[in-house]
Amino acid sequence: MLSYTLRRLAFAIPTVLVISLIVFLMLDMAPGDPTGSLPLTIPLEVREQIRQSLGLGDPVMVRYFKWLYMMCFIEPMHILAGMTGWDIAPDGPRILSWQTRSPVGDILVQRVPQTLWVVGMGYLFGILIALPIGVISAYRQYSWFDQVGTFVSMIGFSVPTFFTGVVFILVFSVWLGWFPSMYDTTHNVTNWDSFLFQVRQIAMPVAVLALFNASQISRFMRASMLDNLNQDYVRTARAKGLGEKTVVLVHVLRNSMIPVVTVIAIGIPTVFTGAIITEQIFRVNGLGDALIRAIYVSDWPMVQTITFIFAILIVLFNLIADVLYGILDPRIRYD
Amino acid sequence: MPETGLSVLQVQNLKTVFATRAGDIHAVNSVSFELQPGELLGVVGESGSGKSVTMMSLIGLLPSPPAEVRAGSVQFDGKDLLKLSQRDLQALRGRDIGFVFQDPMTSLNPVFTVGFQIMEPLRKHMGMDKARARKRAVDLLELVGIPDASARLSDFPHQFSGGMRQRVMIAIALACDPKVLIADEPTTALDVTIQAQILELVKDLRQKLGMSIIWITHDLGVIAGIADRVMVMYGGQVAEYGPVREVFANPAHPYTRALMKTVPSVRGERAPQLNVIAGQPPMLSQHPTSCPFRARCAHAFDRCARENPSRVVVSEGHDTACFWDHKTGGPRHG
Amino acid sequence: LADRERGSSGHLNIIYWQAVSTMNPYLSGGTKEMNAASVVLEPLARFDNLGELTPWLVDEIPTLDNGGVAEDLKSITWTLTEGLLWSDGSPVTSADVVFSYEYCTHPEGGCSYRDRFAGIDRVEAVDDLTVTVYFEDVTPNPYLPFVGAGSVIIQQEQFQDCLGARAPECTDANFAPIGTGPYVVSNFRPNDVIEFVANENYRVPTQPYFETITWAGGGDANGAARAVFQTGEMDYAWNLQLAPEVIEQMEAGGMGELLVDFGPLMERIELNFTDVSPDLPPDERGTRAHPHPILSDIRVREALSRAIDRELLTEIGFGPMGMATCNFIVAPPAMASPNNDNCLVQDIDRANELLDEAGWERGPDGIRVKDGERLELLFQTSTNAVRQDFQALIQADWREIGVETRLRNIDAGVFFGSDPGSNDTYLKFFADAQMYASLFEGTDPTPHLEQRRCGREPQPSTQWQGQNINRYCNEEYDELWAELNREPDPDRRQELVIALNDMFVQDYAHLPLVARGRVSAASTTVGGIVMNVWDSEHWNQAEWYRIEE
Amino acid sequence: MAERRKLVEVRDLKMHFPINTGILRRHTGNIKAVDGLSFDIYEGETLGIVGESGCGKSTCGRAVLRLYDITSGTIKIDGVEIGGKSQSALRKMRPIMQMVFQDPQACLNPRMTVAAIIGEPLDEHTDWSKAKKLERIYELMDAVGLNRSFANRYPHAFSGGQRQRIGIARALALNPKFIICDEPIAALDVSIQAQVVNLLEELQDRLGLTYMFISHDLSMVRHIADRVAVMYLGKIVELAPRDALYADPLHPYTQALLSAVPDPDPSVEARVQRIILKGDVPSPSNPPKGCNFCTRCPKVMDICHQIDPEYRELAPGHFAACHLYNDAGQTGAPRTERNQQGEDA
Amino acid sequence: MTDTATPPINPDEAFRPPRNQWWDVWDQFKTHRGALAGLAVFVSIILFVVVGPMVWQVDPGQLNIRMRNQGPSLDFPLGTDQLGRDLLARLMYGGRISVAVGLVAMFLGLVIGTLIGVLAGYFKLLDSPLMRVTDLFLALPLLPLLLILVTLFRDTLARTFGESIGVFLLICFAIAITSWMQTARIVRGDVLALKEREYVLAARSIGTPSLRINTRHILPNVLSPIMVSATLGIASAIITESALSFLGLGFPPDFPTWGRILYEGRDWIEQYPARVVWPGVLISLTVLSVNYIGDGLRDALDPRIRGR
Ligand SMILES: Nc1ncnc2c1ncn2[C@@H]1O[C@H](COP(=O)(O)OP(=O)(O)OP(=O)(O)O)[C@@H](O)[C@H]1O
Ligand SMILES: Nc1ncnc2c1ncn2[C@@H]1O[C@H](COP(=O)(O)OP(=O)(O)OP(=O)(O)O)[C@@H](O)[C@H]1O
Ligand SMILES: [Mg+2]
Ligand SMILES: [Mg+2]
Ligand code: NI
Repeated sequence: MLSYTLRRLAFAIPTVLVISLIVFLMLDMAPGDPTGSLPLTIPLEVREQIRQSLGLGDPVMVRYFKWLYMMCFIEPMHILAGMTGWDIAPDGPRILSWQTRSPVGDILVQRVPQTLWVVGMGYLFGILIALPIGVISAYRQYSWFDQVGTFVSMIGFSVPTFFTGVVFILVFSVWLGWFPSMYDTTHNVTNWDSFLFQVRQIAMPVAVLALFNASQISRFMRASMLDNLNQDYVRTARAKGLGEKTVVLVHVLRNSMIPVVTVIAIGIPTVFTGAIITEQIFRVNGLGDALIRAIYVSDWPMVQTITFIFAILIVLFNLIADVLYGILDPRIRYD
Repeated sequence: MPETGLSVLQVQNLKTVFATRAGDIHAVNSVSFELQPGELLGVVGESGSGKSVTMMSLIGLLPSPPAEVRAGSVQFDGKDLLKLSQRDLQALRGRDIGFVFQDPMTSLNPVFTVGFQIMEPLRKHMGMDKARARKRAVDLLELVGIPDASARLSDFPHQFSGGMRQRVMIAIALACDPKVLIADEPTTALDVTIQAQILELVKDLRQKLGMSIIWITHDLGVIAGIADRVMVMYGGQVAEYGPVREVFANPAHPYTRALMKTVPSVRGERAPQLNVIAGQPPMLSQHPTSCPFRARCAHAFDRCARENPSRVVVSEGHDTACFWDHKTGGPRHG
Repeated sequence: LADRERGSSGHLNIIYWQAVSTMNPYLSGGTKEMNAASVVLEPLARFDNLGELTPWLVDEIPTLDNGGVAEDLKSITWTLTEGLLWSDGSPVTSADVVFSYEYCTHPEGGCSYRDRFAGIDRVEAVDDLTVTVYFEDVTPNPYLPFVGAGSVIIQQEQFQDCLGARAPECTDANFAPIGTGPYVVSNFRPNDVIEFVANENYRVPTQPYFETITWAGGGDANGAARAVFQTGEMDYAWNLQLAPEVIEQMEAGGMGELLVDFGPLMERIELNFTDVSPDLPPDERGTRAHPHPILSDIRVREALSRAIDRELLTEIGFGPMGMATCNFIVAPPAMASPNNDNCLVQDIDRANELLDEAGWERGPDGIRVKDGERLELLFQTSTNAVRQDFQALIQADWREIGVETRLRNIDAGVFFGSDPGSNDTYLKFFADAQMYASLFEGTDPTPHLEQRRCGREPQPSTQWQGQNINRYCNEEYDELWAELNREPDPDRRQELVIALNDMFVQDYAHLPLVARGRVSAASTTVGGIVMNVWDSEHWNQAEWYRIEE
Repeated sequence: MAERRKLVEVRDLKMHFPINTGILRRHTGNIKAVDGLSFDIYEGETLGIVGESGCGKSTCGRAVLRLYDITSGTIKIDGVEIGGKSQSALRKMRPIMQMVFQDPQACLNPRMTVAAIIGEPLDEHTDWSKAKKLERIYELMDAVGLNRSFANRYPHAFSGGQRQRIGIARALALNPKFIICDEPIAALDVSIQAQVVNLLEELQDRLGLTYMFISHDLSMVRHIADRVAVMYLGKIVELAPRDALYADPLHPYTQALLSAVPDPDPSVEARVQRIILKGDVPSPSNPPKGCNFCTRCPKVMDICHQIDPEYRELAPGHFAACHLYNDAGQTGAPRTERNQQGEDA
Repeated sequence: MTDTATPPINPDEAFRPPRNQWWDVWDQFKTHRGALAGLAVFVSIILFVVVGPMVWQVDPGQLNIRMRNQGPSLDFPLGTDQLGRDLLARLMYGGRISVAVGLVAMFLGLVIGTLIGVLAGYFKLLDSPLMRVTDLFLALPLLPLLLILVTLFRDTLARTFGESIGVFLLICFAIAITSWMQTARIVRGDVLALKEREYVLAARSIGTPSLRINTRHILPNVLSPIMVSATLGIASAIITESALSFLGLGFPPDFPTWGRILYEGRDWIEQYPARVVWPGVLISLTVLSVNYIGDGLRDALDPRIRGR
């Protein structure tokens, strides 16, 4: 298993590099223009100068390797320095966002907390809701609970989050005034009250995302439980005199979780690119927001960097999913 | 009909039906038998004759739906198992009645260690703590003949060979020293040398622990070797029931007779051709109103198509459900 | 009023749904960045809400009369107010002004407001408080450099290592510039949130009234409006591009009010004078070598203009936030031509007549045909809900006079980009008509009018760069513009602007639609806000205060 | 016997499944599922292969048909060497050699009708018309005793015995000469086992087929096979004509195997003396040094732990690999004589 | 004969030459109530968008400025939008595109995903490269990719196929190329398990070449995960299409697809919720009905369930 993991890791590095190169070339080809979002009053000569100052004069491969060097060495050191306070940040240019003219790494570091709070929680709660729903729907297949569950999850999947989000805001912020409609990214949790405020401000976006995520995951959970409920070992467990709870929650669940856990693991990278629409509706300026804004203004260094991190996460979590599979299911051997 | 006596388990008129989309399947019809203390009852019969379903009905292990126990009573320890609540049944399963399932490959949970699975009933029924349960698990594994038992507790089922898995299943069933052990084709998947090891073990256990055993198999050789009494099932019904020597020596039911003839042997004369029972097993889609074996029976006559024969005693403790009298070679009277 | 003190109003919440990406306006050029920076960084003089020049860091506006502007119109001398301090307590000197010029004109710096300093020969510090700007040429309007929110003074001390290529690397300075304005940045997160605290060294001792400001960014226009009008979470929301009914309904709650004022921003349709048929060779497509087969005829252009119901467009798209117009230059009011009101009323009959005259006959399906060719136009614009509604309305109007319109909407980033590789940019204009809005900075439309001069059109040889988007070409116009560019007399300039406007508009070279107001929303609990379309909306931020009940 | 034609000749067949470990996927070991088998099968005869679960019987069968890419050795079928042929080249040979699989449920695609399953080889190797194929399918169904009306049913609707018949019909479709039956009866109950075995025998009589019959049921093998090979851990430990083997097993493993078979007669059962083997089968990836059986052998000697016994012909047609018979004068010698006497029984 | 193993032989069935197995599928499908309801709804939706405009002959682009933002009335059964266009007509007309794009893009995506999944699962050598390609596509930022596709291909496609078909193909292709990855992963996982099945080995022993092993034995058995992907795929294709059109990468703005109507209604959610609810309901209904059809089909395609 260890060697399998190491081998996969060794392959992961070239994979990520190739992905980053392809993305870089693709962005270079894309028709957007970093000066496209500037007011039309700015004359074209000035625009051209701005483009030159962004380094667009260099050939694309030169830019790529510069970026790669900065991405793989300088940025991590700076982020590490920022987190630990050590004085290890190397000199030399960092990856600068074309739009904000500031290091991309710093912006990403700023945005991770919101993303984790909101999108991460949304995912987490989605899972927490989905699992029991999936388990019960399968255990009582074709009961009214199951039927309603199917219906709701299909609706949850096909109704866009901007609809649910706006409805939530109207009901809970405008009419009832329970929750703030806008997320305060500067809020720090220091004590109980501030924690309560944090809970209130993430309540709605988390609810919206949780509904969406739960819809998908509960389907997987249900299918997987159904596969396992009829297995022979379930009968063995019953024959041992174990209670239904133990039978379902220990024996069946553990087996059913195997595919679900991998589905969940593969879904985690998407947490990091955020839930763009939900972030926008609730003004949660997370990574998703950073990405979409960067795309709109053709801020390619930003897009490239986020994509790169995303690619790493995807490759990594695919690997984790496979390894988890092996750990959860002792029958699987990787060699 | 089995005589009533000091039996551990007494089954009367058990009737189990599977309600499926395509209609009911009458898998078990009016099955009655009893089990004496320390006795080994062998159950044989063709595939699909309801052996497994009968046994699982006893302690409510059939998936419901589709399974439904429609009638009958199962007396165990002064209680009717069919009327017990789910909770009481759970307390009884594993502690008083152990069950070994037909397919050892899939009957163990693949993601838990063997040790965990053996210790589970110990901790639940005997209230043992972890350490004591572990010790007992080691003893059990040694009892069923798995070498290096304490090390193997932390292995997963897939790391065991088929024969070892079957022995683990037996260990689990024996964990709480049950009064009754039901073993459903425990050796069918194994090769003969390992089967022989297990048969030895069972004989041993019976002597040591004095438990009653129900042993389901197709293999008449196995029955001949270990059983005290035998029950032959056909089409969801008991075709013949009696002491093993008596039944093997004087099979009363045409199905039993045919069955005996199909088996080749490693010893003695080699027959040029195997005997077969022509025809197909019955469909079980309706409540039987006629003899289920009549379409394949060499001695069938009118009455067989009109009436479902009930069990008649042919000699001491030996009964059969047939209108044909093997002694006279003609229809039975009464 | 007398008891208002610095900081007495407490905290102010501002929401910019298009978030601010940097605090250095020179490195961004966006209006939102300019607005945010304007509460920290200030110019020497700015325009007030009426468009009048107002001294800001100086005591008076230099003019010919007071000798501040040289007789030869080639230099202007500014004198800083005495005792001005940067927010870090150091004095503001003329060297800072000179440095600001150097910073923005550095060839590698990529300064967005470089054009403000165009035509300058040099900037000299005469003494600590006096600075003179020398122009290369006669400059009748010398009030571009250091005037208005786009041309602010930055501190030399802070930015001196940030010249040229190093400009973007000074992240700390770019995110928290030291300024003379009423507020100081205490926390800046790009594209997210800015926190300001009052500047202790601000020159007016009682101001600013608000102690702190949270300047939130992100979300969407709807949410921003809702936060002001419905939940009261925000006190001020910028740039609410929403349907009039939506705003009206929200405003009805009474928690906030809409602030609208009209500047030079105008929504228009450009008509293409060149043929953009894909069958043409790539280096000739969309150039003056091939005049447009349909739109070269002024009668067609006029018909298209007359068929449009501008009042209706305004009502549907902007409501109180727009005004139908037929002018190219719509503001300042004095420069808006009074001669072109004829197009305000839709005149289908006249339009039909014109097309009949031009030889376009109605075909069986109602679409006009001439020489076997259908009167069919491709009409493109950027993606934006109001513009798509406009497209639909105009399509219907034109359909009525027998013109078939194919619509296309393009992502704004691509449409307004200048990538020569993309065929979808407004510069390439590979369509027959396109719609967008444009404006000019300050109050002087000269550079704006210059755009329509012959030879300034985008073409293959210039990598499709150029500002004469519709490839208009009229010698008379060019001559008249040259005259304007030399004329110092304000009255005469005004006449010339109107004449140029009329010439362009009456040629139906493009079709003005709606003069768009700047739209923001303010909570009813905030006072002192004065909407300004000529400068930053936050030009008088120091004077905003909380209304106590 | 010798004058009969050899249809299948297998020499030193090895099938090792590689175990790769390490970052570089270095090949660090082998599962020696089949480790040096040599045997012949004569035209028209049935070779039985017995042995316990996991000893490599199925692997051997599949390797002989080249369903695996073998590690080494030669396989000659009908005079054609197929050991090294590519899969596409083998395609033409397929009609000659067919296989009936161990698990009748698993080897039938649950989504195909019986007609489609039986017709698949026809689709692949003939260009007959639809009607002609259908004709042949019905013919095959008749041959294996399936009612024609079952043609449109799916495998799940059949009993185990019927499913096995479908598998047999599929194997017969192209008129093969050689069929490998991989435990065709293991999954069936007694009465159905008998049906299948009878069917196989009848087909052999009618069509002159050659079988390799893999099973762990010694009584069935005794019934059907002409010669029997006993495998243990990837090797043949004993190969002999059927009666010779059953009457006088030489190898201790064979002896244990035969003694372990229960007898359906309770009176016989009570008398039988069993050799109960102790311990478990070693792993094929790490076989013991010396004789593979030395860990469980009741007659184990020192030499067994050192040297792998040679596979030798101890009597005409009777091969075994055991040290017991390697030195003349040992306990094994008289048995060999006895065996010779019983040869033509 | 009632108690032999085989059910009473139906005289029609006996000796009937093997018929196309899709008949069996249909027979079984008919017994699945949910699936039938789903099919009925789906057919109604198709009728609604195909036949609807012929019955309700209102031009979806017709502006009635004086009748803006009306509620339901006889003239406008579902009311009008902010330009006074009839919502019913727009939904019917727009549904054609949405449903067509949903189906075609989903289908294309499934084909690509299945192909990659099968190749990766079946051929060991291709597994790793293809899965890395899948990773690549998962990581690619969607929007720039679509922008490039549009820039590169729109004009060419428009010239060869005409504007609307060109755009249609482009959109379907763009959605497909960015949505196949999930399917590929799932299919690969199943194929990995399936190819070890004995009946695949059996097919090899018969001499069936790889291609037909895949089409005949493997593909039909991965149908059920594919069916799930199809259900989810239709929903996301419809939504993605609207996002594309909305960004100006898709259909011209006068094509009222469901997604676009939904997006446009978004700002008016408070004033005129019906404008969001109707297209939302239609999309959900389509997805739900496809889901139930998928369920039924999955059951029907599985002969083991069929018998029950
Ligand atoms: N879950 C079920 N649903 C429907 N019918 C069932 C179910 N389980 C068993 N049956 C039917 O009940 C009958 C008896 O089955 P049972 O498993 O008891 O046979 P058996 O005698 O144990 O056979 P074997 O020797 O093959 O184990 C069979 O006809 C079978 O088809
Ligand atoms: N594809 C494979 N990869 C690795 N090992 C394999 C493979 N196939 C079989 N083996 C191993 O080879 C050995 C022989 O397996 P095989 O299936 O031939 O046994 P068998 O004699 O047919 O047993 P059974 O009676 O259970 O069918 C086993 O240890 C098995 O684990
Ligand atoms: Mg059974
Ligand atoms: Mg095998
Ligand atoms: Ni490992």
